[in-house]
Amino acid sequence: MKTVINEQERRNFAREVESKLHDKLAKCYQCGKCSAGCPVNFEMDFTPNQIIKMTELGMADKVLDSKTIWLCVSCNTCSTRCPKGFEVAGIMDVLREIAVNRGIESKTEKEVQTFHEVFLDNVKSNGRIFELELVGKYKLKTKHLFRDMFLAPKMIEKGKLKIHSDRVSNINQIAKIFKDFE
Amino acid sequence: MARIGVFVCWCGSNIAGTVDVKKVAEEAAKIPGVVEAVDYKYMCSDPGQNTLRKMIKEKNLTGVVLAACSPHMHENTFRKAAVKEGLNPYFIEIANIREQVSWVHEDKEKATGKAIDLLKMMVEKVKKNKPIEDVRVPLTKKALVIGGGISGIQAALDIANGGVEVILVEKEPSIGGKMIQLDETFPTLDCSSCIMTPKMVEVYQHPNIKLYTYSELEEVSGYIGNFNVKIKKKARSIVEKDCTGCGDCWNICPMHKNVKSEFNVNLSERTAIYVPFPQAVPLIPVIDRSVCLHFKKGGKCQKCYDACGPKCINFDLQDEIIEEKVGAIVAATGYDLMENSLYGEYGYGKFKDVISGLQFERLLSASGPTEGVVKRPSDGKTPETIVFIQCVGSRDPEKGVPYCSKVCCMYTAKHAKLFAHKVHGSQSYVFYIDIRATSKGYEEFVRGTMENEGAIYLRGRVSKIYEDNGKLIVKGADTLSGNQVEIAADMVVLATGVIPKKGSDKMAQMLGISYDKYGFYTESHPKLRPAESSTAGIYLAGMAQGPRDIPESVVSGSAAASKILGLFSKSEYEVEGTIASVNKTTCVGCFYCKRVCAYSAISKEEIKDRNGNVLKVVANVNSGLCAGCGACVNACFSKSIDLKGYLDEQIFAEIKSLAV
Amino acid sequence: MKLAYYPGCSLKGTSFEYEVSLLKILEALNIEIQEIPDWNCCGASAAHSLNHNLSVALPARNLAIAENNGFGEVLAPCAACSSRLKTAKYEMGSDDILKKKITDSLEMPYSNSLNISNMLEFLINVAGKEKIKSLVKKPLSGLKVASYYGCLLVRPPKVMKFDDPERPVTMDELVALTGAVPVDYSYKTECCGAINSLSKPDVVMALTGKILYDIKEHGADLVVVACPLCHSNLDVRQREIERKYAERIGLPVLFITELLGLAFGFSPEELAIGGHMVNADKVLKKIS
Amino acid sequence: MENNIVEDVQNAQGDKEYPAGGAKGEDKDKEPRIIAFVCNWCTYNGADLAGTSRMKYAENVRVIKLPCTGRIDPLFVVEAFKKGAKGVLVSGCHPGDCHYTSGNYHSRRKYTAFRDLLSYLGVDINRVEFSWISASEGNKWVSVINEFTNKIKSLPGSSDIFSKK
Amino acid sequence: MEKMNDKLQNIAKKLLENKEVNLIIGFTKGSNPLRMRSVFITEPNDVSKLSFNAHCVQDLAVFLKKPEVKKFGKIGIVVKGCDEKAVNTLIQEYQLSRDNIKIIGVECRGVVKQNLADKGEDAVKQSTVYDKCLVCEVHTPLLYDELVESDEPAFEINGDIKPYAKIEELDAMSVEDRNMFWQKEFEKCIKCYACRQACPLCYCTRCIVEKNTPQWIETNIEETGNAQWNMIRAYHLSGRCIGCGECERACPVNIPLMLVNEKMARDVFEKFGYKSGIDINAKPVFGTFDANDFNEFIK
Repeated sequence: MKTVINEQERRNFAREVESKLHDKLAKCYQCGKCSAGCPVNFEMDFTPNQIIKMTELGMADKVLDSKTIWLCVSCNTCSTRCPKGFEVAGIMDVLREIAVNRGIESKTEKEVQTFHEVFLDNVKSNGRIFELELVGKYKLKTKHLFRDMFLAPKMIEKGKLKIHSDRVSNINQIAKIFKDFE
Repeated sequence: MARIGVFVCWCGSNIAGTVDVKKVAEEAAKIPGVVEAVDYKYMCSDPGQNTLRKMIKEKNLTGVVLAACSPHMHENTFRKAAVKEGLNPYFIEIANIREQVSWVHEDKEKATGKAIDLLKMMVEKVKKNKPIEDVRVPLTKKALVIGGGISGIQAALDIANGGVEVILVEKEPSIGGKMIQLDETFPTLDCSSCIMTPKMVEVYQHPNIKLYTYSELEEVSGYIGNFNVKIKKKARSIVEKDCTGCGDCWNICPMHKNVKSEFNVNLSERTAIYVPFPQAVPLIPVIDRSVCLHFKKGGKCQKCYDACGPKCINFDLQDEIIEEKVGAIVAATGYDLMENSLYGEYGYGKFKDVISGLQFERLLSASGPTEGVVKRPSDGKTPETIVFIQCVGSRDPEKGVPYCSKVCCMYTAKHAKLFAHKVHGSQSYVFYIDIRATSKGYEEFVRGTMENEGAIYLRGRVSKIYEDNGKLIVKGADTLSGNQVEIAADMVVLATGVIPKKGSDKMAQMLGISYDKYGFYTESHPKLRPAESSTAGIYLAGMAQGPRDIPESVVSGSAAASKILGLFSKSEYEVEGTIASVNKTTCVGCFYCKRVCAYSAISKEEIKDRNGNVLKVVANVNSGLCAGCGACVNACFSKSIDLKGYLDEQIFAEIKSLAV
Repeated sequence: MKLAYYPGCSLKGTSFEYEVSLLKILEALNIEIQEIPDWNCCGASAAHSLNHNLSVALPARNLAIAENNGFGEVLAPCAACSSRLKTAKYEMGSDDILKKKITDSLEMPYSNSLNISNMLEFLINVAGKEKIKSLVKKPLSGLKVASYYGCLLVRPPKVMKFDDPERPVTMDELVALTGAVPVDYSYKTECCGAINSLSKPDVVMALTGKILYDIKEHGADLVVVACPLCHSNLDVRQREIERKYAERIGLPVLFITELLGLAFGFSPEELAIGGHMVNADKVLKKIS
Repeated sequence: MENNIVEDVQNAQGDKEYPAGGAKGEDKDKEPRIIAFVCNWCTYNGADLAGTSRMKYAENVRVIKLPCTGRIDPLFVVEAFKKGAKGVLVSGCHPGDCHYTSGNYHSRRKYTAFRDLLSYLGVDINRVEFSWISASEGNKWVSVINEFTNKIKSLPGSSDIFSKK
Repeated sequence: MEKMNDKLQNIAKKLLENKEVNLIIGFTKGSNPLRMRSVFITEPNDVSKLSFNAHCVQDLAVFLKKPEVKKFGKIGIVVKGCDEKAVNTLIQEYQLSRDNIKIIGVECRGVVKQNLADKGEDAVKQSTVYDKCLVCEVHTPLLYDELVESDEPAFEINGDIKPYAKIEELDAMSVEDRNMFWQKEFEKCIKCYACRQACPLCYCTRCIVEKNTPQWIETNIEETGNAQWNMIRAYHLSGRCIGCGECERACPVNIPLMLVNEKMARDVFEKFGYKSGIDINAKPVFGTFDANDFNEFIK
């Protein structure tokens, strides 16, 4: 578990995260309240407070390839209870974004990453979510073709899955938003 | 016409080595108004001072300038010498040609030139000097102590033992403060009441102490040596002098349910007529009119009245206002604990077995609601596992306060220790962030709790508490192992942070002392004047200043007392005469001066005509309070306020002397 | 004031029951709403997970359209949508540069003035408790109802500014108005894991299972929610959870609008309660 | 010992003539006059410390002592300029250390606005310097004086609205 | 307009009749219809003199500092939003008691520049009003006892005219150029003190310029003294000036005084987040401090 700190890299990474987060990593005093209340902590490889410290120490490789950042369900329990008002959930967003920008594919939590990507593709092409297409594409990409399969017929029967998509009519504007911010 | 004498000191070679002192004296003699200019080897020596005195007398000098070392060295020496010849001491000015010239410059020519400049500045200044009389303030040698907790008690006793009269005002029906609610005290584990009650009794019996309990400060005016205070003595409904404290009244009171005992922090009930605890001082009950049936039901119930042998219950008693004049005040108003209900995630108020540290003290105490047996408030069962959570509200800028409450680490360690002593085979878990145990014997104490009593310390906070089948499921983090832990506890004790007593900001405003953003009173200087408030004559003690433990509170009480005894050792209080004064003719009453005055030394004064009609309102400087900083002078647009000794005119003269 | 309605994708798809019941009770309350013209997906959790700016820009388009159509108040019944809209408003309110970038991209003027309400806020503030109470024709006496708030209605408090984040009461108050008995339990604001429903089903089932079994233990007859994602996890995945933990739950999960609808006297059919995966018939017999 | 000193002094005095009034005379353009308004408790003591430590610094500064930064009226700066000072230094206790608790805070506010005003009216703001120098910062006093003196010397001989034509 | 005048007169009448005030200071039509002047009314029957229009330029709050006016005790005053801020500041600075003043606020849509009005200009638009009207945030007064709403529409601002544009220009100049600019302006000063007389906030009974021990400001008419006078006045108004522009209007030699006052107001707001005349209970910016105040210029 030894880490040799490279000062320049440490600063660069910490600064990048801080500027995107609009918050200071040094605010965290490692009380662990975020980790204690995290509902998905049991699956994580690093606790949220460890992620914060590791980011401060510039351990970009470990942090950006951690399970933690993809397992976070953005429930905001951590940020809400943080005694220092640190954006704990926010740093997970920032780290995910940096990971994607750096082209890092999560080794362990590929599904989560893929789901988000497929979801955004769906928004990009329709402006709204077409659930059947979303599920289909996701399953095709992850090859989890049969997972949850038993739910589908009943959902269609109940009218929960629509066969046709509802598109935004001014789809050009959606395309522009994606172009401007992607 | 000014008659200025100039004395240039050589300071051996210290000055004369770099500055041509003869030349300086020669140049000085040419300045208009200078009647004599001499140089001398050591001006501060006896012969030097004698030369000065002789010259003042012979030449009938109206002002003296010494070109010598820093005024911080010998200004006083020369002033004293001048006074002996009948010259007002403020007619002595010093041109600092040693620290500012000879010691810091090497070029003799330039150094001499600068020395002449500095001398000229002072000559011009002294020409504009005016005599200043130091202000003498009479002292009323009586002290007021606000707050009857341990620090207030200590202050009162020390002052009283020094032979000075003390008035002690306590808001609650009994003195004793928070300390009397504690069980045993860290790190020695001596019982709080055992060491506290003798002191309380001593206060009660002391011939120099006048005790007003169930009383509040209503108004304060005046200044050091001369405060006028009004104390509201709330109606106890008891004729105090007749009461024997026998208890017949509170034993018969029918209101013995639903009124929570403040002393036992809501863990037990009390009657409507009650003493807060059996060792109360004075042992005189009080009727809580908000719950008493007599007051609520239109006088129907008077069971206590009937039971009272000496017939000292009087339902008609009213609040009384008592006026006192005192010379000094100690503000020892103490502290409160933070509201635990801020933390919804901990379920305080929802789960009966989540309690505060002070409640746990009461459960441990032999005089408490369970007579010292640790029992759960929910079902009376003895808990086997207790989780202690530190830093509840402390170090939490989001929901609580950012500062450390200082005592929680220690009292939690004490709680865990006492719990282990009382319940064999029990287990404590303590969630902490850092352990702060820095006084004598403290670190050893905490280590003992871990190593000898088996308390398990986990470094991390608790996020949430659930109830499950009569157990409290505590979900916390252990950041050292990097794990999320769940502990099934029987009871949870929150180490709640310390905040200033409710209303301490109002109290500070009434006293005219400054306080920080939390409401803690601020010291005059954080290091060198920790016992003094920002206002002369008002001293601070105890937790009202900030979190501190019992020994520190006692020390601060004694410190305040010794300051007051020192103050009262003189017959009058002397203030340097270099204070602000107002030109009331031109003052227009905008009171910017009042706004910037850190000493509340400026008040509004009404100027009236013969018929008593207010013509205008102007600023007035209270010489007892003014510290002479001059901030008011800067604040004044019309230049209607000036600072004696540093008049605008004098500063201008100094600048002008430098005109190039 | 004109009230804008932002349905979001779920209400037009998997949670159509929510919209049906919502429209019914608004009709009863005599409140008129208008769908934001040509609204788009708020980006839900995917956008903020991958691209912060996009996560503000997508909801901003809806807000800008609503504002330019003269609306002052938006109802976003989906807790996730309301959270994204509120977050977008918050972010643009605190980051002028981002706001400018977004308005430039949208090519629409935008002043960030709209008030955004989630379903519960809307019912309490716009409809009002008095009015709701007055419309209760068929009190649901005897029914024990657990309110499940989840995350997005209350967290983070500085953005949502709604109820107590640790001990919320709004939904319980609404339940009480219907004559049903609110049931208190431990996991009211615990997360169901919604956003990873498809990608981490095991995790989600563990989280959702904990909540459902706790509600069951506290003796509730049914659960009410105000979020389609919560509903999906609690309702759609309930059978699977029962199978995984081999213990029956059988808790119907209703939208708060459906519960109010029942109390207002609408039939389960009118409220599309049949659209749920867990059958509510048995429980509803208790009140009929 | 003492004799030596006296001798030294006498030798040093010699017959040299010093220009009357010190820095006056033809050198005055080369050696700009700097007036320092300092508080009695921190900066004045800091300057004394520089002296007792025998640190050396530029001779240009003339110190005017006031009780507190709170007493140093911004208008003194104007007066100093009018009387020919090329630079003005204002120095007092660090924030939080004011002997009178808040004098420096009040002054800081005023000087913030006053500087803006001066600059806006065409006064080279480089000519006014502010510093917090504590009683223990003799070295800081020296460096502030030296740096400020150098800065003043480097400034073009600009005129300002307060100097007579 | 007529509706406004009616309402104004009714309010004034009621206040006088009920003895709520002893004097009302307001506007009345002058000899020239495009010049409004001040009027002092003590009799309910005289209220018909009261009138308001876009030529009511003067800040009547200036009269509140006069002893002749103070004598009346309870006073009612007609104020536009900008002028009302002067009333607020006077209350803040204890020159006026809130209990003794009835503020009759008029909603103002902007006032026409006097020089244009004198040429017959009557229309309120961005090219005819004072710069202060272009930056005005208080078309409706902040504090009032009675309010007379305007029945005129707000004029349009399309950004073509940049109010106080010279400030940015000056900011961008070199120190020497700024020095030149102001030297030229202050050269004109004849020390008539009209600026001071017109200012509602210059209420000192003995002005600093009249103090001679020491002499803060040279009284003879020479540039140094002139510059010093103008700079000290600006310094004394920093954080206080409410931007009514009366000083500049009163200046017989047309020194652009508002360029200084407006600049200082902007700086004070930027550095301390304070705007003057907004809140009668606020602490004046130079009567208080914050431990975290701007510190960057201090070594």
